[in-house]
Amino acid sequence: MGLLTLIVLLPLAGFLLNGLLGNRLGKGFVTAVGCGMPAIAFAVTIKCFLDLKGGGWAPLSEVAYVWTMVGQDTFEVAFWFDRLTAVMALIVTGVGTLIHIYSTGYMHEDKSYARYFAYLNLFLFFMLLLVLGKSLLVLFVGWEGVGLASYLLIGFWFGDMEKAAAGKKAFIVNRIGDAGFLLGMFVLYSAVGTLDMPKINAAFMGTPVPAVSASLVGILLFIGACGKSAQIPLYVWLPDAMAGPTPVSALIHAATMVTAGVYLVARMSGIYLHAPEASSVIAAVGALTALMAATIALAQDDIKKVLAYSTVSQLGFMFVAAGVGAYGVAVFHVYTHAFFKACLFLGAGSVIHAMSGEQDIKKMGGLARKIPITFVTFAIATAAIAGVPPLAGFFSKDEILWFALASDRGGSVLLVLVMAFTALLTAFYMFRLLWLTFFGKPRMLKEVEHHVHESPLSMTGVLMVLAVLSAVGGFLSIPHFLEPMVALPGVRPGMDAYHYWVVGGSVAIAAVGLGAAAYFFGGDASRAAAVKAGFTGVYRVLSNKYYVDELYDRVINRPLLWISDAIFLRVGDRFLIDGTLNGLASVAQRAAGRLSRVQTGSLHKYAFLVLVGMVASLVWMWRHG
Amino acid sequence: MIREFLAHLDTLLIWAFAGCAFVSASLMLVLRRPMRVAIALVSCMVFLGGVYGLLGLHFIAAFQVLIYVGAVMVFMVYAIMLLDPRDESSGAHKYSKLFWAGIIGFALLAEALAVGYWNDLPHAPRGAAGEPFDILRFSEAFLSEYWLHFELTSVLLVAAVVAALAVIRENRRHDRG
Amino acid sequence: MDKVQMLQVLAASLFALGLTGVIIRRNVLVMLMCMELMLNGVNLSLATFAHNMGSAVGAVLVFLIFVVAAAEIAIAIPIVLLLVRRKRTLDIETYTDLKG
Amino acid sequence: MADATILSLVLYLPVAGMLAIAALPAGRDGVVRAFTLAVMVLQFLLSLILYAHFDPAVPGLQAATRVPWIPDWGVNYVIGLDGYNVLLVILTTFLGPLVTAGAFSAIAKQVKLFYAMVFLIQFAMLGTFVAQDLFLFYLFWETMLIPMFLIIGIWGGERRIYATVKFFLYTAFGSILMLAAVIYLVWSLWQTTGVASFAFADLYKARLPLEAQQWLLAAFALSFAIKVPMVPFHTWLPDAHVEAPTAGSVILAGVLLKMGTYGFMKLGFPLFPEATRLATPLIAMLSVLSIVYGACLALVQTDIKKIIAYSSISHLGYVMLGLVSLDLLGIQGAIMQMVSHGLVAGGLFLMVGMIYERCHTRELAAYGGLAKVLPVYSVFFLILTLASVGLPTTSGFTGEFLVLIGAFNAAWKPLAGTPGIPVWVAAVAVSGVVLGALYMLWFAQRFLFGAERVPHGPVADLNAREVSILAILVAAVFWLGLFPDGAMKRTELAAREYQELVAAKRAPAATRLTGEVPAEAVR
Amino acid sequence: MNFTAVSIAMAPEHLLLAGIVALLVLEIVSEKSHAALPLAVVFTGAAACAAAWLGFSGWTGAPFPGQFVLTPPTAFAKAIVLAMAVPVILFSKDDFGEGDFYPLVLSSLYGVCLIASAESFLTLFLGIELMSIPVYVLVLMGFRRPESAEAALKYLVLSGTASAAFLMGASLMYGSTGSLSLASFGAALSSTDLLARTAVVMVVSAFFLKAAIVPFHGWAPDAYEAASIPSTAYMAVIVKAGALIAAARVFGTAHVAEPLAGLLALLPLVSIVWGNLTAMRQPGLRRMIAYSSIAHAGYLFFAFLGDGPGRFQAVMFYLAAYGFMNVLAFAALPSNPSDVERDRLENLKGLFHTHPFAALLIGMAMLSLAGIPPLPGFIGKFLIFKNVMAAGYTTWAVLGLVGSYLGIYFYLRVIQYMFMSPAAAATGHAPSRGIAMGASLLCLAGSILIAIVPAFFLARF
Repeated sequence: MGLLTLIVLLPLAGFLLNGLLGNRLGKGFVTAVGCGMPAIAFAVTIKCFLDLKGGGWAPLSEVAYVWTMVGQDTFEVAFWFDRLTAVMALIVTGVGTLIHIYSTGYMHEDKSYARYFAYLNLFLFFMLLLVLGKSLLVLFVGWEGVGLASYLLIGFWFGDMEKAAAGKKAFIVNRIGDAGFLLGMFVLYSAVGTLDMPKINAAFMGTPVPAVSASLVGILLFIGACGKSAQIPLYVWLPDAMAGPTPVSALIHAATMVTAGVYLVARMSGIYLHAPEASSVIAAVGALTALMAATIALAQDDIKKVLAYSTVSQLGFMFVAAGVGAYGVAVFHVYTHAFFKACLFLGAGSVIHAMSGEQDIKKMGGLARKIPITFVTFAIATAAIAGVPPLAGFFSKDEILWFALASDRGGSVLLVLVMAFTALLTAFYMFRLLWLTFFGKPRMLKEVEHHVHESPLSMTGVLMVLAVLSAVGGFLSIPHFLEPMVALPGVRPGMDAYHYWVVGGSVAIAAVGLGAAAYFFGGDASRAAAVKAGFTGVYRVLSNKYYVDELYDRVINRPLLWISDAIFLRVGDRFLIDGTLNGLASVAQRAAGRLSRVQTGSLHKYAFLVLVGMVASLVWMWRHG
Repeated sequence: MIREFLAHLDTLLIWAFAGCAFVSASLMLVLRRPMRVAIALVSCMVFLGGVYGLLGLHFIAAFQVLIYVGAVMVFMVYAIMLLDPRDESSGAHKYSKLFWAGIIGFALLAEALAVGYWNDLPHAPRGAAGEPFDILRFSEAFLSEYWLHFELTSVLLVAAVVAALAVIRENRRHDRG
Repeated sequence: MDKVQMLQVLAASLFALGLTGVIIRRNVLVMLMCMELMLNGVNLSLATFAHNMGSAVGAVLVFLIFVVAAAEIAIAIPIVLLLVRRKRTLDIETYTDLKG
Repeated sequence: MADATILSLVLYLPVAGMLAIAALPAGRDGVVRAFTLAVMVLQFLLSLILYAHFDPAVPGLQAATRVPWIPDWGVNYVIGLDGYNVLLVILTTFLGPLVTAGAFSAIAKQVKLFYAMVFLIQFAMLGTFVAQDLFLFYLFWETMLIPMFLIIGIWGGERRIYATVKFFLYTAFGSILMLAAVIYLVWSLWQTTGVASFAFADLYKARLPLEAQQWLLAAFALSFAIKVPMVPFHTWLPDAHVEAPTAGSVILAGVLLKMGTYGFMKLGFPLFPEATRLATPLIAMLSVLSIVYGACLALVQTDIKKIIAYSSISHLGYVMLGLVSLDLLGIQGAIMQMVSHGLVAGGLFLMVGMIYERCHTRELAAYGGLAKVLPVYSVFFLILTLASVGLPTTSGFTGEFLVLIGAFNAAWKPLAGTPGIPVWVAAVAVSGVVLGALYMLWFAQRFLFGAERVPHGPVADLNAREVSILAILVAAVFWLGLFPDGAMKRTELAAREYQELVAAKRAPAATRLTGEVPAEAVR
Repeated sequence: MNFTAVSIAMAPEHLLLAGIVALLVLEIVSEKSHAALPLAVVFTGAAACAAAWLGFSGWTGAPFPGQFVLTPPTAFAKAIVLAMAVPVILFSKDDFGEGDFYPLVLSSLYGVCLIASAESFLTLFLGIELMSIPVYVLVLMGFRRPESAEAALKYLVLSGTASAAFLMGASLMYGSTGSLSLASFGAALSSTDLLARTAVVMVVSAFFLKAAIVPFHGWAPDAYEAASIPSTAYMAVIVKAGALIAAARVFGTAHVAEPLAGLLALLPLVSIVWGNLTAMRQPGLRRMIAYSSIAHAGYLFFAFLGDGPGRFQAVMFYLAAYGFMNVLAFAALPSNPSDVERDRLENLKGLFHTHPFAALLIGMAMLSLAGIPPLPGFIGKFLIFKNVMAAGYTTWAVLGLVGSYLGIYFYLRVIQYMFMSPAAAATGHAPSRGIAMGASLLCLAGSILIAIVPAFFLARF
């Protein structure tokens, strides 16, 4: 069994052990297995990375086994390890491990501790399957699997219908995306005749290009990506997904799973390079999502909701990058985002932990002094996401803005302006969050305030590590690392001059955002209140997330139920089909009644019938002569 | 002239007998009292016997008179005498509801049956007629070729007797309980 | 029309008359007699044919019919007796207990 | 021991069991149960031998037995295994013991008759699958009605009479027309080739004018479509499922419905290729209609069993789609989907039965939060639910995935000489994936999660017997999901042959027929 | 005409006759004796064996040329009918412990045998009468209920009408072809002149009357209902068999052409539908069976559409399958002091709980009559419709099958009552006598044989 397979199987083993034996063998065992497996997986991944390097970056590939073979069509479970995979795998295992460790502290009191770690390991297993898979089939297996894991983890506290419903919503919305993904896969298969991603890319790179519209395939696959990576119109599940435990939000809904869509697009770049229409769709959707989510984030008071929307918004950034052909940059942002967003979520977790479950930033404030480590790390991460140089976020976001402007694959001024504005909003609401949570006077209840305490080392340690990473992560330039695999797009003629403008601009944006937040939320909340009073209407719309959920409910949910119930069930089944059949039955019954009334018991009648019979037969006989 | 008349006498008689038979047969449907009906039937049978005789089938004529009139009808008359007094309805309504239907049926059936005769009735050589049917020839054929049926009729009569006895027995049981 | 045809028609009408009698007369005994009438019609037809083509078979069948007719009456009368004992009437329309 | 003997043994064990049960003294229910289980297990083990000995590389019949039966009609007693039926036979024998064990506590009255009927239906179903002679096939096909009629009618719910009569009359109507078609088919074979034979192998060679083919296909299809059931011939299914006792539902969903799809695959389509090729788009549309329609109806049911019943309609839509795709992947997928649905739906019905035994209601509204009360139960239930949704690594995925790929192949590049499937039809079929998730998860959520609501609670979690039943089932589900290759190898040749028969133009004049199974086919 | 030939060829008839005589003697010497039943069984069985033996030995001959012929098929036909009669006699013990039942049955059987090997209309006529006359009395025998006399009269009158029609037809045929041999009927079938056709119609309608085909069926339900169970069984099975065999003899292997074919398809189809529909509403088993037997007569006459030798084969096979199961149904019916209550379907409710074995047997019989595989009824139906299609009457065959579908429901209803309903309160059913069980087992054995080795029976006709 090769190393790649091992990477995948380790978390699975963790899942099985914890799932089957966890409850019997106690917390210690669970912790050991739960954290140990990912850690080992991380180590093995590093080993693979070194091998990759040692092998002159020639992709590693190994076949686990043949899933099935029909005629000449072979579906095998094979793994593939190249630069892109390396980055993703490292993020997944690395961050994953950290979050596992963090969870040991965070979930310590929870009575279904074992189940939690089992699910978490299950998630890692599928995520790695997704990342390492060589063929779309394996990728899809992971793709669905992570969906399942997130379903289970979001609904982890299923006693509460809200949370269970959130899990279901996540799964179903994802399924809608997956349907698109499947369609894309099938079209691809019947066109190219294989699901092997390297082969597919090669096929599209080479000549003749397969006889299928790359844009069609691209868009279909992107629908899948939309589902997984929470883009318009399928983003609605992510905010609700915050119902899960905070580490889960950090791992699944910030660092890893939600970026799978970006990974898919980057992985399938071969197709998208031939699908300008699809690419521009991606860019447009990304930009729109980014903007919309950012605006919504302005008006959210739940600390996790803010982060959730910012995640959606950041994913938008990534897709813009992918849309303009800068796949490396997109992955770069995935990479940086993994660090600072994980850090933010975990920090939020630590805050919630300290606030004994309170999530409303309106009821916080002045926590900086009480939980310093959390504060510092959170601040660093905030700065990073806001794009304050030289933190990680700055580099990736700057690159995105640059290519949004300059890429010869659909970069444009409009795009860059939208993104810049979004970046500004980002900086603003993130600092707002920071301020409301950590500065100002405490607004929480007294007894809560007493209990406020710094989290255990298992959590703070992780926070510090992530903070460091989100601080320095940016210096390792992923795009150039990936260059040999996915080239960056060319620069439109005459754009080079503007590079420094963009850099300066993004710095300025961060500063402005910071300043504005400080201005509005620094002192007492009066200024903010004034603004809010100014724009009540807008504020309501924003705080209600543009009423999208309600819209979907009215446009999709209810009609579907109505058709099923009123048309199919009542008209179709009961009236048309069963109605007809019962009608026939009763006709037969009535006929039976009529006929048996012929039998009056009168011999005369019987004899007459005989006479009639004879005459009729005779007539019949010589009529048909 | 007389001779010609005598030459055609048998034909005339047949026509006459047939007519009388038909009339008495139709009377059976009209007369109310069973006894009268019985008498009508008897006369019809007798006329038919006459027809047989004129056709030269003397023994059939004989049997017609012996078995039918002699046995069957006498039995029937007894039955009538036995049962008619007990009939409390005493033929209050002579006809069933199906009277007209029956009449129309009669017309149709008679017509339907008769149709065959108009078209395809074979006209066999007259010469042969009546010739094999002196009683001697017949009984000889009967006992040589058809004695099987002779035997069988005896079986049938046995069965009939047993059956009749059984019914009588039922009658008796009916009396008891 | 010639003699044979006439006799056949007579036979047919006797048969039909008999059947009609069974249909329209209510008195059981009369119905039985009508059955006899039908058989007479048959006999006439057979006899005429026998005479017409000069073969004995028809006559033999006539003979058999005599016997069978006698047998049937011999059974029918006691049955009627049973009926009358119960309902004290010969009107067949009253014997309609079995129906449906 | 020769395979042929084993096959006959497998087929006739149930009959022996039935007679033995009849001989057992009344009132010894425990003995009856144990005995039945023992026989069923034995039968399963024997069938495993068959499965192991089954040679994927050999076309045609294996382990065949052939005895002339009614020579002057050309009726022979021919049974044997081939790629078409091998999996279904295993499925049947596999579900047998589970059903038996599952009914231990559920069936309290007339235990003897019950297990006798289970044996009888087992016999009939196996016979239908292994029969290689149309007359024999029809006998078994119809025989199956009798025990099912009694099982639903005697041990069923309140409206059991209505349900069972509906079931019987519905199915019988199809069969009557099929009978007419069978007679006509054989007669015309005899007319064209001078050979009276009911052997499938010969009937495949019958050359019929297109019009006749269409009529006959219609008759066969009606009968099979009712059994499958395909919308709009499905309304017997929900009633039958709801009213039937658990064992009945399991058999019904597990194996009985497969008889319909098997019939299509083995007879309906191959016998009338030209007509089938003409009808392909229509049938594809009906299949997709079934998929969507079933899913939508499952969405609005309030009765647990009805949800699963309608989901069956939806899932078998996939099977039909795969069959008409005439694409190797699709056909293989269809076969896998048959087996998978047998396992999953069967399992779900078993679980519903288990909860029903405890809480005595099938109203979904009455339940909630079972995951807290019955953790083990909930885990199994969730697994089966996800398998039914077609989550990768479960058998459900294998079937759906291959069927859909096949459908798209048929849509983009249909086999030469076949009309293929309209693209939009294939696309709509994919929507079943979403709808499936919709109703199953909605169901699971209301059932397992949320606030605790347990009628007649508190109730005990699954006992060892039930756990072992479900564990076996789930293991099979995952096995077929992760390693389907072994099974699919065995069916591949059959799938090819089916494809050949339906898609390929026939050899001009039917070659001289032998009136029996070709020698080379028997091994 | 040599004597041995006669005695061999007519062995079954002779045995029956001997039985009749013996029974009468017994009757005379002792008033109440229990030897009657065994005696009847023995002689009937012996006759059956003799017939079977004649058949197997392939004995062929015509002791009375042109009147009486014996060929293996006819011999087997006799054997089957007599075999079916044995269980009827057996389970009649409850109703007719002593008395004239047995001689009557035997003489009626004698008639059937005569029909089977009749070669001329004279023999045939005597056979038919000999078969029917005792049955008039069987209907009212035991006189369990006052209506039975009425039923007997109805049956007698209509059946007498049938004989008259039959004779009329014979006479007309005699007129047109000049002979009374069955062969000449075949000639009449093919001839187009109206006299012959009229003859054919009269004969056919006589058969319709005897076999109860709509609209000639009026007598059947009443007679079946009023008769006591064994007599009903006898009528439903053996009298019907007699009528059908007679028809088969008359039609021989002659081809049936339009317009007669139309007639032979239409009226049976009507009676299939009519019988099956009307049976749905019947409260009593006997009346229900009566209507079902009307439908079955329809199937049987369908067989006449088919050509040639297959015709007799189909009729006989169907009769065997149908007959055994029908007798089985009646034999298994638990006895009951009240003749009316005995077969009320209401009283069959929950029969499985009180008399499981009987319920199983009746259920099997019902399914077989409904033509559900693998029971023999199905094979018979299959054979008939196969012939019909082979003769090219596809549409008629399909219609007939659909008509037969209508019949399934009421058979199911009986099963539903017996198995799926709670036991009816105090039906007064007594556990069936061992002898009745024996009778039903006999039928069961016969049916199973037919189902398992149909080829064997098919080869015999």
